[in-house]
Parts: sequence; C-alpha cells; structure tokens
Amino acid sequence: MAERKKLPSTFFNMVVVLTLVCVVSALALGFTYSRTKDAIAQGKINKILDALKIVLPEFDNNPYQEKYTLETAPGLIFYPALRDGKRVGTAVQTFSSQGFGSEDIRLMVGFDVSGRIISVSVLGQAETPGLGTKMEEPSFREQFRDKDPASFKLSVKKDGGDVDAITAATISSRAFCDGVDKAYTALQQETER
Amino acid sequence: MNPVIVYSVVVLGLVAAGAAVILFVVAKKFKVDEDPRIDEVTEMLPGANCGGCGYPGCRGLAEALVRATDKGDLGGLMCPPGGNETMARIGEYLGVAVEEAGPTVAVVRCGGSRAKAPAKLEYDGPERCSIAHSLFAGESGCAYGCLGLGDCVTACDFDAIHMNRETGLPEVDEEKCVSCGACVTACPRNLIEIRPLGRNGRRVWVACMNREPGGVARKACKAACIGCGLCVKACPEKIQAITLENNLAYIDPAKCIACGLCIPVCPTGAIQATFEPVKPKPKAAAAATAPSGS
Amino acid sequence: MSRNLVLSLSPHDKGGENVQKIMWGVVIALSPALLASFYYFGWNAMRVVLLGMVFCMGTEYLVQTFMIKQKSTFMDGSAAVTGLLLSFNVPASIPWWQLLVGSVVAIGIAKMAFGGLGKNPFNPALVGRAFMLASFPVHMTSWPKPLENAWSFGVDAVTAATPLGKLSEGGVAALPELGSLDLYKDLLLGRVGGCIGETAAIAILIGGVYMLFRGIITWHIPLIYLASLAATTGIFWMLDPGKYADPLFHVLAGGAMLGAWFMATDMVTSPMTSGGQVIFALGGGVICGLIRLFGAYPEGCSYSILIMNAFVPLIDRAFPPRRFGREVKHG
Amino acid sequence: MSIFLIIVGAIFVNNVVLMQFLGICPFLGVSTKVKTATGMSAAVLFVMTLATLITFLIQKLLLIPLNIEFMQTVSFILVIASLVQMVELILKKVSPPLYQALGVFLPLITTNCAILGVAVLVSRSTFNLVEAVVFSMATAIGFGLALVLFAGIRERLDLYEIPEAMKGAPIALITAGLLSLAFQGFSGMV
Amino acid sequence: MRLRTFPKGGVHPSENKISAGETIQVLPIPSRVQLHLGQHLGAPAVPVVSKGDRVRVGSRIAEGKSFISAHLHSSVSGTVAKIDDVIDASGYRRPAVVIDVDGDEWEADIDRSPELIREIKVDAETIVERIKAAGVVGLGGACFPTHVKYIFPEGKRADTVIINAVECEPYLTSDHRLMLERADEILVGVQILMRAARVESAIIGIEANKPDAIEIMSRKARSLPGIEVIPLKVQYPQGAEKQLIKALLNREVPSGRLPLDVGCVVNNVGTALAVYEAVQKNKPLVERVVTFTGRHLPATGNFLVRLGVPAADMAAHLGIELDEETAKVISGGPMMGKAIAGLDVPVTKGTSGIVLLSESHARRHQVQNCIRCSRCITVCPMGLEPWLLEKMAQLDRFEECESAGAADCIECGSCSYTCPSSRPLLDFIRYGKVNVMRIRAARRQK
Amino acid sequence: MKLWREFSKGFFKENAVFVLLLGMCPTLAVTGSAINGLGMGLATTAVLVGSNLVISLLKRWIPDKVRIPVFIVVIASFVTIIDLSMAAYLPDLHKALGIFIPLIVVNCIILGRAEAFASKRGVVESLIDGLGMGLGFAFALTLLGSVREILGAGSIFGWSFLPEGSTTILLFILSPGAFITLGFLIALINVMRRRFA
Ligand SMILES: Cc1cc2nc3c(=O)[nH]c(=O)nc-3n(C[C@H](O)[C@H](O)[C@H](O)COP(=O)(O)O)c2cc1C
Ligand SMILES: Cc1cc2nc3c(=O)[nH]c(=O)nc-3n(C[C@H](O)[C@H](O)[C@H](O)COP(=O)(O)O)c2cc1C
Ligand SMILES: Cc1cc2nc3c(=O)[nH]c(=O)nc-3n(C[C@H](O)[C@H](O)[C@H](O)COP(=O)(O)O)c2cc1C
Ligand SMILES: Cc1cc2nc3c(=O)[nH]c(=O)nc-3n(C[C@H](O)[C@H](O)[C@H](O)CO)c2cc1C
Ligand code: SF4
Ligand code: SF4
Ligand code: SF4
Ligand code: SF4
Ligand code: FES
Repeated sequence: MAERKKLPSTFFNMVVVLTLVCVVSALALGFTYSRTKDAIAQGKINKILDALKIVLPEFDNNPYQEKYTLETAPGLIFYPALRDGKRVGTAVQTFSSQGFGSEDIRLMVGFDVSGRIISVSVLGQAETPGLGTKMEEPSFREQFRDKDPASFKLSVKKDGGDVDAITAATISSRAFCDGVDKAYTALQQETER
Repeated sequence: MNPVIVYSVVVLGLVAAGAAVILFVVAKKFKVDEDPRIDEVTEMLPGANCGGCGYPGCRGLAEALVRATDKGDLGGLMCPPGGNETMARIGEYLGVAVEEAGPTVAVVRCGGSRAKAPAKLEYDGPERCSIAHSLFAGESGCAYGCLGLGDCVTACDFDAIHMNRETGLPEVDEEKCVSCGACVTACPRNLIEIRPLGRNGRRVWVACMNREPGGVARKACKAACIGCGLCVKACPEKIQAITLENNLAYIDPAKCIACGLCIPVCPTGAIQATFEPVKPKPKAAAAATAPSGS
Repeated sequence: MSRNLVLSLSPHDKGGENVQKIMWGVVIALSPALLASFYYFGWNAMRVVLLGMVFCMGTEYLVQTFMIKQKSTFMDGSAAVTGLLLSFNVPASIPWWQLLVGSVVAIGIAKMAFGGLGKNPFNPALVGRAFMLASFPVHMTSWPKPLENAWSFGVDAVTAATPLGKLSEGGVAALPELGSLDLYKDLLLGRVGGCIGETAAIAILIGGVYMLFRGIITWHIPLIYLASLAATTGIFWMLDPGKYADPLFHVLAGGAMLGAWFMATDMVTSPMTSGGQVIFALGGGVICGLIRLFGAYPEGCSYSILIMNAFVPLIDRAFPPRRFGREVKHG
Repeated sequence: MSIFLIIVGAIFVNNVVLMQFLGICPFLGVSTKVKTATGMSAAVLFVMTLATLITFLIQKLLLIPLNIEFMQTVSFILVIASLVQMVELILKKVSPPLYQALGVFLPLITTNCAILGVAVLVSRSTFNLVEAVVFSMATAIGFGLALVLFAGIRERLDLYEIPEAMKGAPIALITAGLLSLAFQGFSGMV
Repeated sequence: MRLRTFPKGGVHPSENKISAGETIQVLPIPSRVQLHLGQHLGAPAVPVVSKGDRVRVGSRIAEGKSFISAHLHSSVSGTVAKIDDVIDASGYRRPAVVIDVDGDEWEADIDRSPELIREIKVDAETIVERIKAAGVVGLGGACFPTHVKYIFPEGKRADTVIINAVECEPYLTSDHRLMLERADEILVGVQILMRAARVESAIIGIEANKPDAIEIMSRKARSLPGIEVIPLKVQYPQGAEKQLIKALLNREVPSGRLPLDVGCVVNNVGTALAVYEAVQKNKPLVERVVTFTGRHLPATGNFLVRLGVPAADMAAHLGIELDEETAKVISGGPMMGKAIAGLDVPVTKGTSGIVLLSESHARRHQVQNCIRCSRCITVCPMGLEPWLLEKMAQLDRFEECESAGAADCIECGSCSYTCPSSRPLLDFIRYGKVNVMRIRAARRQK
Repeated sequence: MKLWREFSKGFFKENAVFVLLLGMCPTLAVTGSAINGLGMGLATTAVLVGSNLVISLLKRWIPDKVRIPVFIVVIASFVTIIDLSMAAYLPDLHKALGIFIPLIVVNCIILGRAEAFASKRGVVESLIDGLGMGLGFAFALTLLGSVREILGAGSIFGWSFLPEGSTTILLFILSPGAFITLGFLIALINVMRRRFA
C-alpha cells in the first residue's frame, strides 16, 4: 500500500473539511436543481397535455393555462377545450381512492359539450401488475369511449352497471368507474349551475 | 446569486457543521474505553471460527491474546489454521515473541481395515462413533480400534479427513489438514494424534492403540500391535524413539528420524509411514504384509 | 455361533406406526370428499385430482433423484397427500399446466428446497394454492356449477359464484338464502360452487372423524380453529346481522372445513404441543374470519393457515410440554 | 385516515420488508437467532421513530419553506447517520446492558434503507406529525414482526440438513418469499 | 374402579410374558465363574482375595470402598484362578475375579434352611449394616447399592416404602414368579425395609397384567399392618420410580432430586427378598432370578442363577443353541436392556433376563425424516421434547440439550419406540445426556 | 490486465447481488421488469462511478474521523443529481423507480466501495472498480428483471412474445416472486461456482 499522508483529525480540520465538502456539494446540487427545475415541471405538464390531447376533441386554446377548480368538487381539476373561442369539451382530472393499490388512481376524463365521454386516460395508478394495471389497456378503457353516462351506467356489471370489469380485478374496475363517475357528476353540477 | 443555491449552501453547511460539533462533543463526553487491539487482532486472525485454539471463535482468541500480552508472553496460545505466520504477525503487532511450532498434521493410529479386522458383530444404529463406542467394543471386537463411522470426518471443518470406503478407515489429506485438532477431540477412541509433519513429509507411527496382550489383540485384528518389541530393537541405538508400554509400542515423534527401520520388522505390519520403507529383508517380509501407509 | 449378532442401543422394540401408514391414512380419510367431488364435478374433478397427485409425486421423484441426488421417498404418501389436497383446493376447471405449476411450486419450492418431508415451514399444498391464486386469478376464481358440468369432459361450462364470493361481492344482500335451512343443507352436502374438495362439509367431517379415531390427528386444531372462526364472525354478526353473515355459514362455507381438518392439522407445519396447537388454531380462525370480513379475498382460510405456519417456531418455543418435576418454569 | 388503519396497514398489509422491500439487508443478515432479531427490532423501532420525527420537522420547517426540497436526500441521510452514531455513543456510556442488547445493531441501521425510506415516504405523504410518528412506529413494528417470524423459521431450519445448493442466502430468500406470499392474505384489509 | 397410573406419557408394547408360567428352576453350577467387580452403580469393588485363595459360597471377595459402592461375595466354592480384565457383555474388558469351582461349600454363618423367619429382631441401624454386609444392590435394574438408600441425609425423612413389583418390561417374568413363589419372604423383607426406613406404611405396586400375583400378595398382606397392595394399569414405564411414585401417591419428584425428597424409598420386589435373606438368614447376594426367553424359542424359563455363571448355561439347560434364527441377544428387557455380543457373558447382579430376538424383530427400521408428529412428546413420561433433544445432540449443541432437559430423561425408550419415522431418538438423547453431565461436572469443578 | 480484473470481478466473483448480497432492497423492488432493473442498475453505476472518482481524488484531504460523513455527503449529492436529472429527462423511469432512487444513498455497495476501495486506491483504479461493480449490479438487476418479466408478464424489455391475453405466471412480478426468483438464481450460481471451482 502506498504511503498515505492524510490530513490529521484535528477538530479544526474536521469541521473545515466537512463544511467545505457540504458547501461544494450544496453548490453542485443547487446548480443542478436550477438547471433541471424547468424540465421537471415541463415534464409534468407534458404528461397532462398528452392526456388532454387524447381525451379532448381538437382544440386551439391552452386548456392547461385555463384550468380551474370548483369548491363543490375537491381534488378535481377542469380543463376547458375551446376551438375558435367556442367550448368543444371539458377534460376533468379526477381520482379514486378505492383502488387496490396504496395510491389513488388518477384519471383524465374528456367530455364533449353534451356530457358524453370522449375518452379516458390514466394519469397514475399503483394497482397490481397484470391485474389492475390492465385498466391502462385499450380493451378496458375503450368501453367508455363515446358513452353518455346518462344512459350508460358507470358501474361494473356485477353491481348492475354497464361496464365489463377486468377479470379478477373488480376492485380496480370499480375504482375506475368511481373516478369517471366523480368527474361526470361534478361536470353535471357545473353545467346545471 | 440564486437564493435557492444560497439557502442550500447555508442549510447543508449548518446541518453538517452542527452534526460534526454535536458528534464531537458527544464523543468526548461519552467516551468509553475498549482495547482497540482486540479488534485489530481479530482482523488478523483467519476468521474461520473453528475453535481449534480452544476459544469460542476468533475473537475469543484475540481477547485471550491481548490479555496474555499484558502478562508478558503469549503463553502457548496458537491459532492452528493461521499457523506460525499469522501468529508471528500478531506477535509483532502486540510486541511479543511467539513460540515457533513446526508444521504438524493429524495421523490415524488404527490399521484395522475391514480385511484385517473382519466384523464379528453387526452394529445397527446411528452412524456415530461416539454412540457405537458407548454401546460396544466394535464390530471387529477390538475395543481400541476405529469404529469407522466417521465422527472425525464430520468434525473436520477443512474437508481434510475422509473415509476410505474399502478399508473403512479414515484418511487424512495432508494438504488440507491444518492440525486444528477437532478430529482428535471427536474420536471417542482417541485414535488421532497431531504429529509433526516430518522432514519432507516423512513420518512413521504405530497405527494401533490396542493395549491388550498380543493374543487377545491378534484375535480381533490381524494388524494389531502385539507388543513384541521387535521395533524397539530395530530402532537405531542412538535414537531410541520407540517405547513399549501396556503391550503397545509408541514412536516419539520428537526423536524419530523416519529411517523406517522398524517398519519391516513388525510381524503384523502395525507400523505405518508416509514413504516406502527400505526393502524389507526376505525373512521379515514373509511375516509382514506391506503396510498400507497413506 | 453361526451368525453375526446385531447390536444396537435400547429400545429393541418398535411400535407399529410409520410414516407411510399415517400419510396413506390421510388419503383414505380424504376419499369421502373425493367421492363427493366426483359426484358433483364428475370427470373433471377426477382428472384434476389424478394429475395433481401425479405431478406432485413426480416432482418429488425428479427433484430427489436428479437434483438432491438421494433416494426418492416419493411413495411415502406425503407427496400424494400434498397432491390430493392441492387439487382439492382448485376449481375443477383448472387447466392442467397451471396445476403443474402449482405442484412444482408446492413440492419443489415449498418442500424439497427445504430438504423434504418434515423440514418445510409452510404447508406445501397451501403454498401451491396461494401461488396459483396470485398467478392465475382468473382461472382460480371461475367455479364450475356443481352437478351441471359433471359429465361434460370439457371445461368452461356453466359457472357459479361461491357463496363466499357472493358475500364478498355484494354483501349479505347478494345471498338472500342466508338463514334458510336449504343453504346449510347445500353447504353440508356440497351443492355449491367451490374448489373440488372443499364443498361437501359432511364428507370432510367423516374423513376428519376417521383421522381422529386412527389417532392421526388430535381434536385441538380442527375444533378450536372452527370455534375461533365462528367466534370471530359471530361477534360481527351479532353487532350487525344485516351486514355480516352468521357464524354457522362461515364454518360450513368455503374451505374452512377442509382447512381445519386437513390442512391446519398438517403436523409438519403446526405446533407440536397441545397448548401450542390451541394458540395456532385460535390465531388461524381469527385471521380467517378477518380476511373474510375485511380482506380483498372472499376466502381467507388458506392464508390464515400460511400466516400461522410462520408463527409455529415461536409458538413451539413458547409452549413447551409440561416437564415432569418442574412446576417452576426456568429460563 | 384513522390511526388504527395506519397501524394495521403498516404492520400487516404494506409490511415494509415483505411488501415494500425496505430493510432487506438487516432482514437477511440479523435474522439467524430470535434473540438478536428481537434486539434489532427494538433498535429499529427506536431509531426509526426518532429519525422520522426529526426529518419530518426538517422537511416541514426548513426544506419546504426555503423551497429546497431537492436537498432532502442529503440532509436526511446526514441527520440519520449522525443520529445513529450519537445514540450509539450515548447508549454505550449511559446503559451498557442496553448497549449490549441494542447498541451492537446500531451501526447496521445506518445502511438500513428502511429508516431513510420511511422518512422519505412520510415526506411524500399527507401525514401530520402525530400520524407520521405513528406510521413510523407501526412500520418498525412490522419490520420487527417480519424479522422475528423469519428468525424463528431460520432457527428451526438450522436443525435440519437442507440441500447443499440451497444453504445460506437461497433458502433465506425463498423463506422470505413464502412469508411474503402468506402476508398477501392481508391485502385489501385497509 | 379405574386403575391408577401415571398421568402423562407412556406406551404399551406387546407384553410377550411367555415365561410367566414357568416355575423358577435352580441352575446347576458350572466349573468356572467370572465375577465382575463393577456389578453395581458407583465405584467398582476392590478385591480382597488373591490368586490361589480358597473361597466358599458367600465369602467376601471384594469390598465397596466408597460411599456408593457394594461388597461382592463369591457365588461358588473353589479357588481364585485369576484377578484380571475379562470381556464383559459389551465386549469391553473389565476387572473380574475368576473362580474355579469345586463342590458347593457355604460359609458357615449362612442359614440355608427353608424355614420362614417372620420375627425381625434387629433395629434399623443393624438392618442397614446387614444389607451392606450382604452386598445387596437394587435388582430392579439400576443396581444401586440398597443400603445407601436407607442412610438418610440430615433432615430428610421418609413416610412410605414403595415396592416396585410392576415389571413393566415386556418378556421379563422374574419378579412375577418371585411373587408367586416367595410371597411370604418378600413380605417380611418389606417389613424389614419399613423398619429400616422408620415408616409405618408400604405400598406394593403391581400391574394389572399379573392378577395372580396381585391376588396372592393382597391376601398375604392383609394381615400385615401398613402394607397395601395397589394394582396399576398396564403402562410402560410404570416401573420407573418417578412414574411409580406419581401413580401411587400422586407425588412428583422434582427434576434432579430423589424419591426421598418426596418422602419415598423405592425398592424392587427382588431386592426385598434379598434384604430378607440378608437380614434374617445372613445370606449375601450370590444368586438371582433370571428370565431366559424369546418368541422363537422352543422353550423358556425362569432360573435361580449364581452370579458369574455364563448365560449360555441357561440356554444349554433349555436345549437351545444360538443359530441362524437368533439375531440379537439382549440382557434385560427389550425396552431398556442392552444388546450383548453373545451368550458367553456371566450373569451379574443386574441381569434380570436374557431375551433372544429373531431376525424379524432384531433390526431397526429405515430412518426417515422427523415429521413433527409430536408422538414422542406425547409419550415421554418426563414431559421432554425427544425430537428436539435428538436434533440438539446431533448438532452437538449440548448447552441447549441441557436447557431442554436432557438430564431429566430416564432413558425409557418410549420415544424411539413410538416414532413413526423410526428415528434413533434415545441413541442421541443419551449421547446428549452424557455430554450434558460432562459439562456439568466441568462446571462444578470450576 | 490488472484493470480488467478489477473491472470484471464485479460481474461474477464479487457480484454485489449474487455473491455479496448487498443492496437487496432495490434489487428486489424494482426488478418487476427488465428495463426497470437496467435503469436502476445504471443509475447506481453512475453514482458509484461518480463517488468513487471524487473520493479517490479527495482521499488525501479527508481526515479519518470525518471520512464517513464526507463520503455520505458526496454520495448523497450524486444521488440527488441523478434523481433530478432522471426526473427531468426520463420521467417515466423516474416514476417507476420511485423512492428507490433516493435510497441509492444507503446502498451498502456504494459506501462499501468508497470505504474499502476508493479511499485507498488511485483514481483510475477506483473509476474502473466503480464501473465494474456498478455494471455488475446492473447486470444482476437486469437478469433478475428479465427472468421475472419473462415468467410473470410474458415479455422481455416490454416486448411481449405471447399473444394478447395469454395467461402468465403473474406471481413472478409480485413481491413473493422477487424473493423466490432471486433465491433460485443465487442457488443456481452457487451450484455453478462450485462446479467450476
Ligand atoms: C397479489 C394480488 C393482487 C391483487 N391485485 C388486484 C388489483 O390490482 N385489482 C383488483 O381489483 N383486485 C386485485 N386483487 C384482488 C383479487 O383478485 C380479488 O379476488 C378480485 O378483485 C375479486 O374480484 P373478481 O370478481 O374480479 O374476481 C389482487 C389479489 C392479489 C392476491
Ligand atoms: C424406564 C424404567 C423402567 C423401569 N422398570 C422397572 C421395573 O419394571 N421394575 C423395577 O423393579 N424397577 C424398574 N425400574 C427401576 C426403578 O426406577 C427403580 O430404580 C427401582 O425400582 C428401584 O429399586 P431397586 O433399587 O431395588 O432396584 C425402571 C426404571 C426405568 C428408568
Ligand atoms: C424449542 C425450545 C427452545 C428454547 N430455547 C431457549 C433459549 O434459547 N434460551 C433459554 O434460556 N431457554 C430456552 N428454552 C427453555 C428451556 O428448555 C428450559 O425451560 C430452561 O432453560 C430451564 O433450564 P434449567 O434446566 O437450567 O433449569 C427453550 C425451550 C424450547 C422448547
Ligand atoms: C394430518 C395430515 C395433514 C396433512 N396436510 C397436508 C397439507 O395440508 N398440505 C400438504 O402439502 N401436505 C399435507 N400433509 C402431508 C405432509 O405432512 C406434507 O406433505 C408435509 O408438509 C411435507 O413435508 C398432511 C399430512 C397429515 C398426516
Ligand atoms: S484432519 Fe483433524 S486436525 Fe486436520 S484439519 Fe481436519 S479436524 Fe483438524
Ligand atoms: S478414527 Fe475415531 S472418530 Fe474417526 S472413524 Fe475411527 S473411531 Fe470414528
Ligand atoms: S426422552 Fe427419555 S424419558 Fe422421554 S420418552 Fe425418550 S427415553 Fe423416555
Ligand atoms: S415421534 Fe418421531 S416423527 Fe414424531 S415428532 Fe417425534 S421424532 Fe418426529
Ligand atoms: S438495500 Fe440494504 S437494507 Fe435496503
């Protein structure tokens, strides 16, 4: 082993070195943070924008900037879609805590002006892989496309609704319906007012 | 400058400095003395925790070594697997001299193979020498011989001793044996002895522990030492390495020069060696079948 | 003297019991349930049971012969019991390859990896079942309707939810027949959906009583398990009969009977002293009840036993037998 | 969420070791004897509660107000490391018996990711202070439960000859897997 | 009425009491006998004769010097041929006195008349002295010097003498025969023991499979104050003293303690007879009753045998040869006896029977893994966990053997007998126990 | 040649996962799919290389008594940098790995390497060592992830080789499957090592 001349462990050396290292590392971190901050924020927005593009008809406004919330519907976020200044639909960011996983299931549900569902997109979920996660697959989500909740009952068939549950994942399917239903009800209340 | 950077520098600097100061103070205030040498010595030991030294694990020996150092010398403490090299290093670290011990190896002192000591009884029970020993003299009837159930084999942590299927006797692998002595303790018949490896690995020993009179011993085993004393006479005058006691010859390894002269004279072939003995004289050869040395 | 005498330590006499007799005794005790399953689920049940036993015994043979390299004990009956119980714990419509996976897991992972008979901490058949349930939730929860599929060799005919399944899905409302004598009769006789061997409570009971009389098991585990399950579910039922089913239903429905008599009693994976067995069964019954009432699964019997299996070493330690001449416990 | 559900959830349903994979190293390492497992569990309970309490305060009082949440990892680990070392030093002096029982496990705890993991999980949750502390205690109890059960099983396995290839880590992992399989029974209870 | 027995554990092996109907025959004296010096528990006796000395029947040839030891008397008249190591039943060589026989001359002060002497003239101290002088040891198996049992340590008192007439071992019938043929003498012996122990009551425990013995003993004991005969349910190992005390008096001897700690002294029926002869007839222990039996044998018998006579003499007397059919020879019963290397071994004070087993019963069964069936726990009369003790001993974890109670094991063998996996439980428990004792001794030395 | 040995030992002889059993939490937690395993492995590699590099550079200036805190700060900084960068540029992977990215800090491999290797050896060696150990770790995680993904999801790196809707052995991508698969992988490797040794 080569000769190891090291700084001796005096109190002064220790505090100085540790503090210095911390300062340098804090500088490095602060720098990285300021460089990535925007990208991270943009990433989050992009995810929502992507979802909005899927669940809304074509729009020419920026629904993200025009989003609003309602006191009657805590936790839900509304993104209006306009084309040529005319409302063509609304996307509702909704959630359900009745899923199987430990996290809420977060959905983006797009409605046209008549209250018909255009499409649903999953923003986040933590269901069991291979079971509840099948909610992201089209075969399940597509059931909701172009359905009017006024006639299409937003619950699984087992509960007397119109939705075919994912096999062996009724709980997740129910939660999904619950989220969509929340969005629909909130939107109805808003339009009624 | 960006406030975020400033904050982070300040916070982290504070946390770190704070932690350093607190730790320093606490360390000062709650200081406990423990001999740091114990840890160091433990590090130096092989860490096999074999118990060959007679202490529970390597740390046990380390403690004993440090304690012994304070008394002045290492008092014969030894780590067999580590060997002299390790002990020398530890001795150097602790600042005391270590007794040198020559390399040693385990030898089995029984030649009662299946052929020489045929079974007259049948043992039906767990494969444990200690248990069979508590029951009876053994399948051959020799109350001193190997029971062949391999307690020594199980005891060895170094895979150095194996049962020879054909002879029913254990054989020591000289390369692997570290003379930890585990097999010595394990053998209920006290058949295994740690002996010096010998110059160039040459060593000679009496492979029998039967203390019966010749006739009785021969009845159980054709390879038994019958206490005839021929080997004692064959051993060179100046050496006198062989003693005869209770009808049993014993070769003192400290005196034996491994000349091999005793081997051909033994009428039962009870003396074994790690080398081919000098060609036996025709007369002796008639009586002695060639020893099955390992 | 004309022969070599045999020497061994005492005792020189040996009682008549041996492992084979015990294990094949369990197989005999399971035969009433097997007959019942044949009656309700027909050839499909037979096919599954036969395959389950062959797969389990085959796995044991292959693992012992080719991987552990020891003499195989696959005929000692323990693998047969595992195979039988594993197949009793799956629907009659299970695809063969899924049963194969379950058998390999039961014998290969839960038993042989630990060194074989007697060394496994968890009940092999239940490990196999839990593995299959988590792996193949769809097939493991589609139940052929009793009697109606019996003679069709294919799978996938009419299916029926199990009583516990209905309860878990729709609450007491989904089970309007609750409280009617017919339901209990159906449960007793096995005219309900469910796993192959679990439905006919009466057939299981016959087997259990047979094992009691043969001295293969003692009463502690089965009776305390069922009592504790009844007590747990009974407390909630008394609090709100409109929301929870009655204890008798819980005792007869699902796998509780099969579990209590045949799986919780597996001597390898249950405590050894009667005191320990009582605690084991008590805990099992409570956990089974709680899973049924509040868990994600309609049925908690197998998990309750597996969970208690994990406690067995600690229970064994806490409940040693009463030593002769030692009123005062040391240590 | 009610305190009761937090407790049941953290101990059984989302058991740190068996379901969340935190603290696996000590789970595999300190589980050969029930006695040491118990000591380790107690040490983890103590440190985890204390660490969560302090990091919770740091998060809420320092990092969030200053908008430097990205400093979380660095500051948490520093705090935890010094905390552990401090506890060790103090324990050694103040109560040697307690140090013998718990202290010897303390160095192992620094690299136990369950401590930092729970601190981070709490910081990402909506728990208030009381809930956070209860959650951390329940998590530690869940850790202890899994550890002690596992040690019990391993002590029993010690009595038997198991296949050569399975000795050591493989059988420990498989046992842990089966334990985790059994604990799946609790799923959905919360 | 429900018969008494001990509450926990025990087994019921097939009784095989084939020789129960054979009256006791006197075996002829051979030309040479070998008397081992260690025929009792404790230190071996020290010879007081030397080669060439003339001895008569009853001459003291060796003395027990330590506290727990017993004297040894010549069982024949003749010349001491040698004092040397002689192969014993296990094949090991042990010191023995070998005597060449000539005639049958007895020591003069021995009363050989068959007359029953009922009156006990001596006091407790003298009784103990005479027992000691006669070299009486327990004939129930352990060969514990009988006089030692009656020297009570300071502050200890007994209230009951228990006579162990259980004979729970399968095959053996010597105690049974003794009760049928020598009941009166035995009862006097019991009275002597009561006086020696300074107690007013004695209980004779007999298992229900010996109804004739129960009948005779009860009838004869009726007139004797304080002596009670209690029939017991057949259950092995009821003959073990701790279990017997529990069964008869519901008292539990604490772990590591002696019957005296619960106010009892336990002796075998044969011992009671030997005591009678020693005290009333001045006759040392030079002969005993031995059962010679086996299921495949054409004939079986109970013999009054002089000590040191080879067991083969009994076989010869019955016209039996050791042939292919006999695969195992046991000294003692099949549950506790020792397998021995042949019939040439001499009968000792502890030889209660010689049992020959045929090939089909000689061998152990294939050992399988323990299935944790807990049968061994259920049958262990001492409340131990034999499977655990076995494992711990196997792994040389003796400290754990100790805390799991290895030292309490009475080596009854119920566990091995019952284990469906045929595990060698007792073999390993014994191994563990030996080592526990070794550790304890080492600890005491420290 | 020597450098090659330093590099390659991390793959087999001293593989962190299979042989040293270090860093078990991320190993078990994120290997539900091959791609997550690879991602985690690479992230760890990056931290390992970075910290090994810095520590071997700084080793002379660190007093012995504060070396552990200094190592921790250095490692934690690299972890945070990786964390932030992944959040910015690989948001999906970042989400999938979740809490286990900050937990790289307590991965014993990294501190262990810093303590045992980087604080004693030269810069180049330390760099190679870090790279070898890290890639070995990544290799192990990817292998484990692949096995679990193939058995549990019927796909590999997200590419499904089974027809839509096929039944797979789901358990392998659930928690018990992680333990069991790793157990058998280690057993297999033990057997192979014994056979080759
Ligand atoms: C490991 C595991 C994971 C599960 N994950 C989910 C899930 O993600 N979503 C769900 O609805 N049910 C889940 N379940 C619950 C069961 O599949 C449950 O039996 C099912 O929801 C019952 O409803 P079914 O009618 O759809 O079969 C899971 C169960 C297990 C054992
Ligand atoms: C398992 C076992 C069984 C025994 N069976 C008998 C028996 O059947 N008859 C008997 O007299 N002693 C038997 N004994 C011996 C007694 O425990 C006790 O030592 C004896 O009765 C004391 O009397 P002694 O000293 O006169 O022999 C047995 C001992 C043990 C351990
Ligand atoms: C499976 C088992 C494990 C045990 N382990 C321990 C142990 O680790 N430590 C202990 O003190 N007692 C242990 N015991 C309790 C002892 O068996 C016993 O009760 C106690 O040590 C009595 O010791 P003594 O013989 O010195 O009076 C254990 C008991 C059982 C059944
Ligand atoms: C009463 C009894 C119940 C048993 N129950 C089971 C069981 O539930 N599952 C199983 O795999 N084996 C069972 N066995 C067989 C055997 O004990 C089992 O395969 C062992 O766990 C394997 O080591 C049982 C055996 C008996 C005697
Ligand atoms: S052969 Fe004996 S002395 Fe040599 S290593 Fe093995 S146990 Fe130790
Ligand atoms: S040498 Fe000793 S321990 Fe080894 S097999 Fe022979 S008798 Fe047994
Ligand atoms: S452990 Fe001892 S006392 Fe208990 S049954 Fe076995 S031999 Fe008898
Ligand atoms: S009787 Fe045999 S198989 Fe049963 S628990 Fe005891 S040792 Fe095990
Ligand atoms: S990685 Fe070691 S405890 Fe989590």
